[in-house]
Amino acid sequence: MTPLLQVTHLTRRFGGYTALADVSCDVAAGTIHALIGPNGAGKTTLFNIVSGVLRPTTGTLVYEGRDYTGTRADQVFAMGVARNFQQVRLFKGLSIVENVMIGCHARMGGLVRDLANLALPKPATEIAARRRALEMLELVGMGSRTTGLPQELTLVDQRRLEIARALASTPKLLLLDEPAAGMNPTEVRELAELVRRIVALGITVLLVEHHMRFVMAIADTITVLSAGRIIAQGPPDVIQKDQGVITAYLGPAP
Amino acid sequence: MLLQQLTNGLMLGSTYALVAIGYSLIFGVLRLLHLAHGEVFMVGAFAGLIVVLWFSLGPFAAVFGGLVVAGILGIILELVAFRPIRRRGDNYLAPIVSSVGAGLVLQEVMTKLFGAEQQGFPRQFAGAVYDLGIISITSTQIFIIVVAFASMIALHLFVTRSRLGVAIRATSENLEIASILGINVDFVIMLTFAIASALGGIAGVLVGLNFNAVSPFMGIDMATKGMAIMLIGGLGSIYGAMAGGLLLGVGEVLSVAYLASSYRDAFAFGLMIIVLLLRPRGLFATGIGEAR
Amino acid sequence: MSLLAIDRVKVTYGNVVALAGVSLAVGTGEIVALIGANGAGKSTLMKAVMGQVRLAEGSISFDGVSLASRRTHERASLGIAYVPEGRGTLRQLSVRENLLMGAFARRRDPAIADDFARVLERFPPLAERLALPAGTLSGGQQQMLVMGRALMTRPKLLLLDEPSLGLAPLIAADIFQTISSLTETGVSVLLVEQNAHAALKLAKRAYVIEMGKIALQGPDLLHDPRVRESYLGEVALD
Amino acid sequence: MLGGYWDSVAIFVGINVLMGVSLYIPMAAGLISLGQGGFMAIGAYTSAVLTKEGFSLALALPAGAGLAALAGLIVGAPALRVRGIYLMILTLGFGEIVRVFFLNFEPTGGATGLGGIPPLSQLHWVVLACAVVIFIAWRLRGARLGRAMIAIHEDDVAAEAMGIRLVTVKLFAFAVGAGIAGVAGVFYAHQALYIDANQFDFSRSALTFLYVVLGGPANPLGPVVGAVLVTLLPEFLRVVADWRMTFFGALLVAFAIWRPDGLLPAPRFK
Repeated sequence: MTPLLQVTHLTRRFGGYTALADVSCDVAAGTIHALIGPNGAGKTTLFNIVSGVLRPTTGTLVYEGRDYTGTRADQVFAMGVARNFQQVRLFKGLSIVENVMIGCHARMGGLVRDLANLALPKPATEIAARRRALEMLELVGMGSRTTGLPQELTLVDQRRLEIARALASTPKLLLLDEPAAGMNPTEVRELAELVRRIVALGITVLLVEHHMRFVMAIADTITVLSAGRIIAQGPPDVIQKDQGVITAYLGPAP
Repeated sequence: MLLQQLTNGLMLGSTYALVAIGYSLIFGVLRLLHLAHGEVFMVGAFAGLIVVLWFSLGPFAAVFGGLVVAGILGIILELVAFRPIRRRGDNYLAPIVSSVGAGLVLQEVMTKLFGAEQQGFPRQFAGAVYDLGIISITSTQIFIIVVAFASMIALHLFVTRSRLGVAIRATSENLEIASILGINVDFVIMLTFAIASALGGIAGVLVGLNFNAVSPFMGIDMATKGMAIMLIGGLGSIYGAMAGGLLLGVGEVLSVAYLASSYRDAFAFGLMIIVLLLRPRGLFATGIGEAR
Repeated sequence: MSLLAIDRVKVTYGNVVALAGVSLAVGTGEIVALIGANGAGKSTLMKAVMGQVRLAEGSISFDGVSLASRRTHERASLGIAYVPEGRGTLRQLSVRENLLMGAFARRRDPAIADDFARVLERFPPLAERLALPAGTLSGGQQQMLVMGRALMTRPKLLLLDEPSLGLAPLIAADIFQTISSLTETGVSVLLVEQNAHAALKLAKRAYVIEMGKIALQGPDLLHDPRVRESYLGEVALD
Repeated sequence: MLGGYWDSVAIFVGINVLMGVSLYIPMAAGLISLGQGGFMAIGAYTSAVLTKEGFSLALALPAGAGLAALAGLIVGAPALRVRGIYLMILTLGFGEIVRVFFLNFEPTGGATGLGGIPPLSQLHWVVLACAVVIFIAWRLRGARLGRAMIAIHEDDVAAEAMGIRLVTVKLFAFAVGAGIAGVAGVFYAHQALYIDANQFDFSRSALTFLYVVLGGPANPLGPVVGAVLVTLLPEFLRVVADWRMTFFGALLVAFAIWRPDGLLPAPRFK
């Protein structure tokens, strides 16, 4: 079976600095694939490239067998690749539900439909989007927090809200950038359950995470990046024992 | 003929440069579009006029008067209209709103004090005409060029040789790093306002002398051109503002001579659009202030 | 008495708790390491010491003086030099101007010239590039520049945030060598590092921070299995 | 009816309300224009010329609005790649170019201006126009397009990553705003009966900016309240009338310091 996402020979330079050097990896459909590595390894850069926010210097991206290298972020999203952000990026001027509804936008028709809707008291697409948004909030465990503004939430709920916003678009591939950052052990456990529930819906998850217990517990495959290169790839138990990985994290052993 | 035009253009351009430098300096430290800077320029022009009319002093005293009054006005504006906003967090719209407000107040107060009519300097200020064969130039024009270029050289020396001048450039590039290094950024911002405004005041007097006309509304045109020059030169770049100002001055004079004269006031924006198409970050891109 | 005493400091960003009651001390002439995962609160703690974030609770004192009412530039003048993550070179300024700005708070101290010469001696690559804009330096040279600039303040305390980030191993080793030689001049160092082994080797004492709280502290964490666990999560989640 | 003087005051209030909304819409998407006066001028001159040629207002009004909106698209296209201060100065420059153009364009009177414009701005048409644009602004806030605009305003990188087409939404906001300013210009021409280029200078654009930020840029009714207040206050307060600009200037500074979000807060939407 062809992988859902294929990244081949990806390189990204910023000025003279090489953030990613010849990175190749495949993400199999229906799995949880984790991307780990020390600070500055290039994980977020890879995320930004896969989601179309950044362009690669060289290399190709293939999604569902189709080359989409250089496609704009909004079009990548429309293909079914949704994401959250490491530094939470919610829309402060919109309510909690409205933030999730943004995720439904791609499926609500275009400009002509919009203009027609201005004249209708309760447009059908609007009602459907709101219903979907509430369902997504329920899914991430925020069914009781649907009104108010996102900045009134705790960081943990803000992260959940971002996941709900991404899910609202019914993506096939969900990119999660450090979803567990700042969470306590109970919250991390709840997050792990949520990610499993998401995969059970048929969504493939690619995540970047520093919380190792979380990664080791839920990932099917782990790719380890260090200084822009892949240094190891495999299931969690193999990665945990890899001497190169340990060195990358802690520095050369004394 | 061309040489004459170039001389006139450099003279005009050097006054533009002085105003544009002010925008760049202030943009540098505060990432702020100071929409009242044109009014500071205008108040400086009036200060110069008063020194001449009320105290019967010469052009140097007029320039000095414009410099001092505008400099003090700049400090007052920073303390009243900008600093309180910074203290209350970062709403990026608020300081722009505040500067529009300050500009409206200054314009009307000056209108009430001195009338809406244009006023001129006394006749003897026109100066002697020197015919140098290829070009003819008045003593006033020489005065303007000398003062404007001397001001720019002084500024250059200040920001490269003096401790506080380098601190202004450091603050302009990164306010947080500057404060980490022990620089009192509030003081530096105030100093920057004083210098930017003083240069604007000098320009006001020089433009007043050049056109022999001072009015409460003279700041508007200069402000819009100054902002266009700042984009042409690159946001926050002092040398970009100098180069952009001279380029615009020469360009305007040549466009009047060889193209349609009546469109000269739109020339700045035409030039701005061309430069931005070719070099989106201006002639001397600094890389500061890309966001927002 | 500690040079830097951080006492039960709490910092919040809106509803987000970044530091939940952290206490930490750095003695005179001591190198202290602060290690922990991304987002654990290391950088926030340094910013709190510099007065760049507001304390919700707790207090920080330096050299016996409470820092509560001091603004960032005043703290720098007291003798705290901070090298933030991502270095903070002033790219438009020349190398010389960057170094001299380090001594800004010392006004016209005649010893500045000596310190300038000493910094160039310590970092020869800088001496060859004095007139160049700092933005043209390589990553390693920029790290030297900001270290040199920090030394120009004649600090009592040096706060270093991830000095080895993005550097080649040899250059990183060079930087660590410099840090350890600094203490001979009596400077104290608080070091945030991702390279835990190097940091723990350098420091006499260390703190491990997890989610805004100090999880571990002590003099000999280098061989402590718990450090490794907090990085690699060898204990399964459920 | 209110009688001649108050009729005319009401019409000018309505024109300013239109101007306020014309800037509110692009500003909701984070696009600050300091050149709304330029779009107003295009609407005013277009309609003035057409009606003087004998065309009816029913044709001149859409023509004025359409040309202004077209100008909005042309200015908006390069403006998509810039933001913040670049956009402000770019739009300010556009306003100046329009002013200088009409100042020198002899077919529309050049520096002497254009007189003898038929008095066609009846109060009920102005009120109707205001009602329509306020309705649009209000409905936008609760619709897909309006949400997309706010999302772009808050964080355009995240908005694009959430599938929002920045180009479409920004151009729409800019062009609709320009079209509304064009409508305001049409009514202005047929009320003032004489227009010249300097009536549409930077201070016109700055006043428009003032309506929005005083009223509240995050609320669809903010620009309406702002425009009404700024226009009517000098009519009722003698002191204000004499020192109009000083009063509003000081008010702006005070608002910037103590109430930077304007009079009306953002509406709470569920």
